[in-house]
Amino acid sequence: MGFKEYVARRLLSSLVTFFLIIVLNFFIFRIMPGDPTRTIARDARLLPEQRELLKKRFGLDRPLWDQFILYLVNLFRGDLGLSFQYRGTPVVEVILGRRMLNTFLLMGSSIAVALVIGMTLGTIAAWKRGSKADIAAIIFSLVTYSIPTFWMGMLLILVFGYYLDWIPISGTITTGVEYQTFWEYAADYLHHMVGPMVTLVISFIGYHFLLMRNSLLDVFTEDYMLTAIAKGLSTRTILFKHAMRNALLPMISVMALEVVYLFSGATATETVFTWQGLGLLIYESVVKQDYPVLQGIFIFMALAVLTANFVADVVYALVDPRIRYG
Amino acid sequence: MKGLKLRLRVLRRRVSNFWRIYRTSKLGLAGLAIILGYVALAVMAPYITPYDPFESVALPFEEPSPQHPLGTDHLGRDLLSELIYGTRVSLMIGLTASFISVMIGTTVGLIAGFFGGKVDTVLMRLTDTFIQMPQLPLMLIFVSILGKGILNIVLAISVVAWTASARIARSLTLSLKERPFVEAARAVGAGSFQILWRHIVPNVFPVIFAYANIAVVDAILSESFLSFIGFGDPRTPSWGMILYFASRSGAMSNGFWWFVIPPGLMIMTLALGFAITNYSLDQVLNPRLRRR
Amino acid sequence: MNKYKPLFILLALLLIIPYLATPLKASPEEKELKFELMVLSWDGLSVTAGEVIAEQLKKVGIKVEVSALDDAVMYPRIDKRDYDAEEMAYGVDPIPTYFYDRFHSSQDFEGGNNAWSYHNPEVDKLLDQAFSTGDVNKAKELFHRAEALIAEDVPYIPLFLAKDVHAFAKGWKNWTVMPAGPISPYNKLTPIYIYNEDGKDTMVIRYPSAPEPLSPMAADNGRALYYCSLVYDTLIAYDPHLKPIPWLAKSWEISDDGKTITFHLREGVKWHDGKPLTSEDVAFTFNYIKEKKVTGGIYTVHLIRLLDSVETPDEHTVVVHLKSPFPFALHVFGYTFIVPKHIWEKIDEYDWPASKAPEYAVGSGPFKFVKYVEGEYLELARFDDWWGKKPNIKRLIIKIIKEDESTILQIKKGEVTTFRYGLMSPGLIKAVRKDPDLQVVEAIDQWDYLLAFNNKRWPFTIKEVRQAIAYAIDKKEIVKKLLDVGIITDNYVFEQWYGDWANPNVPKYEYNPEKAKELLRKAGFVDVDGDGILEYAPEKAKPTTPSPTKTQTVQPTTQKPTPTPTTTEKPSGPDMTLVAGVIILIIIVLAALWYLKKR
Amino acid sequence: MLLKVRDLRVYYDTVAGVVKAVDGVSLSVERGEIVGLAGESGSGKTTMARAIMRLLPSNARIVSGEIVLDGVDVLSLSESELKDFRWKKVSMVFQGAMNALNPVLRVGEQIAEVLVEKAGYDKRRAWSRVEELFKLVGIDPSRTRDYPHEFSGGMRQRAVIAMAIALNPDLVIADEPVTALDVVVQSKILDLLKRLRDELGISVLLITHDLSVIAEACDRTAIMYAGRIVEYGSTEEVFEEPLHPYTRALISAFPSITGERRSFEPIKGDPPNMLNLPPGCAFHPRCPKAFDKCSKEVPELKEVKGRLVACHLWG
Repeated sequence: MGFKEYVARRLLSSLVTFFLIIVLNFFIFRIMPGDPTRTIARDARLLPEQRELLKKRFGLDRPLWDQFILYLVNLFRGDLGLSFQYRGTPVVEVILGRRMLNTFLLMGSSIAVALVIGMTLGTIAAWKRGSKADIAAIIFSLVTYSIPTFWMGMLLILVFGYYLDWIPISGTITTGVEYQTFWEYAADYLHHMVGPMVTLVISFIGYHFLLMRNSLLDVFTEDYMLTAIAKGLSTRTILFKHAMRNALLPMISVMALEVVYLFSGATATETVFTWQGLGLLIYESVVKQDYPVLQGIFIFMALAVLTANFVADVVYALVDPRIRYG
Repeated sequence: MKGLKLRLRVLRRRVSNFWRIYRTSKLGLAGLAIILGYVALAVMAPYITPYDPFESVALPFEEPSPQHPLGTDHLGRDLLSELIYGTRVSLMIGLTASFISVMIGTTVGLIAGFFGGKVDTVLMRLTDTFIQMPQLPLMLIFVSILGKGILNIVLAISVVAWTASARIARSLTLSLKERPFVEAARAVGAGSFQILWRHIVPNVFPVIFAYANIAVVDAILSESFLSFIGFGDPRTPSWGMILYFASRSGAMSNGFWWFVIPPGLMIMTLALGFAITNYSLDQVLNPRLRRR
Repeated sequence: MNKYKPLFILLALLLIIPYLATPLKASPEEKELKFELMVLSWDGLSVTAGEVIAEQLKKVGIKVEVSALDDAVMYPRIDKRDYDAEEMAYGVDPIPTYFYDRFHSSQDFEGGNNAWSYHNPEVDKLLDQAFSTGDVNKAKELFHRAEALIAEDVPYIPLFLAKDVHAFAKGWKNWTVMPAGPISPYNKLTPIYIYNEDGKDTMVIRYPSAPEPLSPMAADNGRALYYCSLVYDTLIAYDPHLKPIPWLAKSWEISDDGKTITFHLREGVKWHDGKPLTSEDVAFTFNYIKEKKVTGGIYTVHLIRLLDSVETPDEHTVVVHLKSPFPFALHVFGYTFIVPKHIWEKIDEYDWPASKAPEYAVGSGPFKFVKYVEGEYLELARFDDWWGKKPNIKRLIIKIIKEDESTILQIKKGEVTTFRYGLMSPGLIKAVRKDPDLQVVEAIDQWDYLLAFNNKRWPFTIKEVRQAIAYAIDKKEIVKKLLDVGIITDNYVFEQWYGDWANPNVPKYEYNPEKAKELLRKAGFVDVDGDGILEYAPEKAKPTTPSPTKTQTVQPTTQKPTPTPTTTEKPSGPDMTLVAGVIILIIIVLAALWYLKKR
Repeated sequence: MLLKVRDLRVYYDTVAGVVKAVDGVSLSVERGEIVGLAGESGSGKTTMARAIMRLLPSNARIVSGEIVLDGVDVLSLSESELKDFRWKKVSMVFQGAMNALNPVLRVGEQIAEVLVEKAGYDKRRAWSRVEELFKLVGIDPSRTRDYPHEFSGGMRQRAVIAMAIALNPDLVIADEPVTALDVVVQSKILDLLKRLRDELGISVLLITHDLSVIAEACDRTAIMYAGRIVEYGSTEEVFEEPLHPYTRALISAFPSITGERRSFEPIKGDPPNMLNLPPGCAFHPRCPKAFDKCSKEVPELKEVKGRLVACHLWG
């Protein structure tokens, strides 16, 4: 089987999975009990005719089978229905607007920073295995892994947001400011991002560190590493040419996994900092039982998972010569 | 009787073997000590708590004093007592949720690995998709479907977190399937179920349970967050719930550090205990790492 | 290695035992006087009050199991009348239309507001009459008679009206306090008169979540309605005592039969886009609501029901014809957001998305829509061509901050002026009250907390039980425990809101536990097994007329560490955690050993 | 004399206790000679090889002894001197050539990098040298840009040998070079080693548990048991007339490489527990000829009939 065929097969299986998820997604949210009109308009006094019109507006008046067909047809037209909590706003608009961007920027930069720091620390620790620095780094990373993220965020807000007044307490931008230039806007935005980003970086670092360290230690036990040392190569060559390339292979799937976070947001951090991203949207939709939005996010997440997986598979096949025909 | 004696002897040897290796890991000992400390705290809770954590014993929001070392909460309940009782809830949820998730995962992994073929493909496709889904949003969605409350939190955590153990169980099963003793059993004519039950299950579970430690960490942290954002049961004081109340009652604006800091530290330390143990077990049990 | 399988199974079984051993609900003893009390988990007042009630009722021998539930669980149970008792807040409007919704038997359908299944033909008759007359005085009299009957029946126990506690940042002055507080959809005065001593001209109001839907026809929550009250005008407004005052309409007349209302509009009123506002716009608004059966707004449900036709004899006169008289018709039509015909003619779906706001959000109110930064803030600017007194502030920003804590920190820093909803948590109230950097405003809120019974379910089918509970509850203690954030009320129509609509002579149930016990004994409840909880045993209750000494031993046993009864989810007793914890530890260790052995 | 090891002791600290993997070994290798080092697994052969290259794992310590290679005192080299020493003076063909090559790097690259980094070749010359080396060990030179997984087992082993001789070292340590290969490939590889010895004049220390390999390729043979050398002499003599009972047992436990059927009997008893060696001669519990002294005194390595033997039988 050639490379192209391999890619095609992976693509096909991703599509099949996606279809399964779409079906699952529809029915999971129909299990929900209760009259949806009560969640759409929170008024018990609604007249029957008002109720009927509401149902019609949200497509809930048809039989389940019809609803399913409609859902599929609309899905392929990129229509995910209307949000309950933001009455009349299409779900796609709710998800893909500013919130997506906020999450993207926050998660993207936090993950990138955490990856760089975590991997560098991990490499150093693995190379100096057993040293004091290594043990200190391990303990540090285990501690960061164990801190409840939301709690850390609360403390950061209190100390750095209120007492020291270094970071803004909530939001992504200062309210009601007219920005003269784009750079002013960007600076304000980044200033607001500091708090949530620090929280996220700290919560991610430990994981990346341990992963990189373990991955490298695994590689170090391989015979070819002994060969490389026996060959009297420089430490740099050994570490970066021989060890890193092999250790990075398992990191590819980790990175693929983290791409998904770009579409799910960080609920804990976003809630605490009122960072209007997808994580906060999920929380609010759960609280307000906004099923159309939850459905939409579910689909986006699944799509992200499958795409990331697919890309990871392809990258893997390109980077690792052994599994091209896997 | 004789068989039992023999078994006990073997067991003792294994325990001492394991212990000899494990005790060389100072970190591992520390982790174990933390966990045991918390278990002791949970067990002793009724005897060491100064007050009934469910009843208001003073005015709300009292500052720390000799009577109430950590002050009182919004209902005038003794916070120290609540914190100690919270150990039970958090520990219980952590252990139960990870236990259930590991059970589900192992079952799926065993079936997929052992029967292979279409079953394997379908189950693993499912697992692979779920394993990459961000867990917290999924849990939130599940809680929204199941309703709130401690029991549903446990369920949501278990339902979401089973994938990792499914993966491990599957790969273990696959390698065990090729082992000589399984082939021997097959040759003798043992049925699939018998092989699965007698030869594979006993070998898969131990490893899986060693892995369960990290599942406990995740479960504890997830529970605390879900409770914190108000999906818990207000009448069951877990640490996350205490933080929820703290946040609801303006503990930070009031400067009630005793309402905010201790529960967070408790969560962190307990999670750390399991995380350290997991790490050390990994070091001790992973022969690849030990070799160097 | 399969030699150890039995051991393994044994361990697994051991692990299950603690779960099986947890006492599930004790076998339901029909006769015991106990019930489940649902409280709303995220509402601190509801939970706290529930706890206190449980303690108080325990003292008279009634066992209360408090379950704190989320609204997603609680509301459907209430809708289906599948509950024993519940305690939480219900909302009230400036007009007491809820009086009909809560007590008329026709409202006892699934989801109806007569959640307690209260049926009293006499009350039904009085309510029917009161709500179909145009004569306000007659309506009031009927109200009084109905309320007296209801208070005698005690379908639920009114506990207290929450206080609306608002904190303002330093330097802000001159807000208007009225029922529902300084920042509410009924309060059009605060944003006009408020000013800052230091010359700040931007007021920032915090919302806990987005103000959507922005459409005045779809606005169905307090946040959206408040926004609409700023951008859109209504024909009338409310003064601090909730009396109607002229607004867009400078005067009005109601015909004697109560079926025609004539509004005389102010002249020279302009829309935000500069076009003049005429009676056409008002007529269009009413007809649009009726045709589209819109669900937003405050009284639209009544408007759709009542509206027969609208006439516009001239540009500044609107004549509304009703299908039937209604004592609050003025409010229904007067407090409806008026929208511009020239824009809404083109709008088909009245619940348009926020992205359409720049084109659609045109009103005639004192503030105009500037922009909405999704999820961040909504900016309004003073409308300088407004017909009334120019507001002191130039800009009004609605900022979204999820956490209460963050909000208070930002008010302290002066970044935020105040918030939309009054504080609901005693802790936060305590925090703002004692903070010298904040100015605290306390008013009566629109939330009335009540202890409701499912009148169809035993023991609440017995009137004496309901009355006994009313006597056994010490509302003063509840409010004290709530750090004084409630105003005790005994009325079903609140005097604090509605003045003389309330009956000043309703039967009151002063705290009297002895009387409660007496009533319960009369109803046939006596403590048979001596556990402090009464059982239904009419044959034992009757013969011994002097109250049995057992009722004296009802004193709660506080020395036992047993917590108050709770739901089954709570792990009870030390052994469960112990056994499970230890076993799981053992399993982990064993697992490691097995693993090791394999190497 | 090229390599001289004197009284080398290497101990491992493990959680279970101290393992005396190499316990007083002396060994010498002449230029242009192939010396075999044989023994059961766990007898300390690999530790010996690693010690010569100073490649011991972190929990190993060299307790005593001296290793001199071409006049260089190996044990006193600093880290940077070691880098220079390795591969130029002594190179290694690792056990299981399958894993000795980095799977994500091209085979040629793995040889070329040594040339570039250690012999100062520029890239192009290095690659053409790699092609030469491929020719020398008998691989199609056009395959230098393949990945390891594209090679067969024999080819990989040849590539590893090519890598080992890239810098013309004085000594090549071959640790089980042919183990996982089939017999035909085995003898081809052994022939290659012999040919390289003849053509390039390098010495080879060939470590194996397979006596037939030794018989086929080695000039002299050392037999190790439990961290000690028990017999050392010319291959012919050792095979012809094994003096140590262990050597004898070892030889009779192996079918002859020539296919001649011999009495085939495995060595009785279990291999020694390295954590807890028996006192005296470590072999005595399994030795058919053991007597009192064997369990009390450790036999010295003494010259008997022109070779070295450590056995009380010859005391």
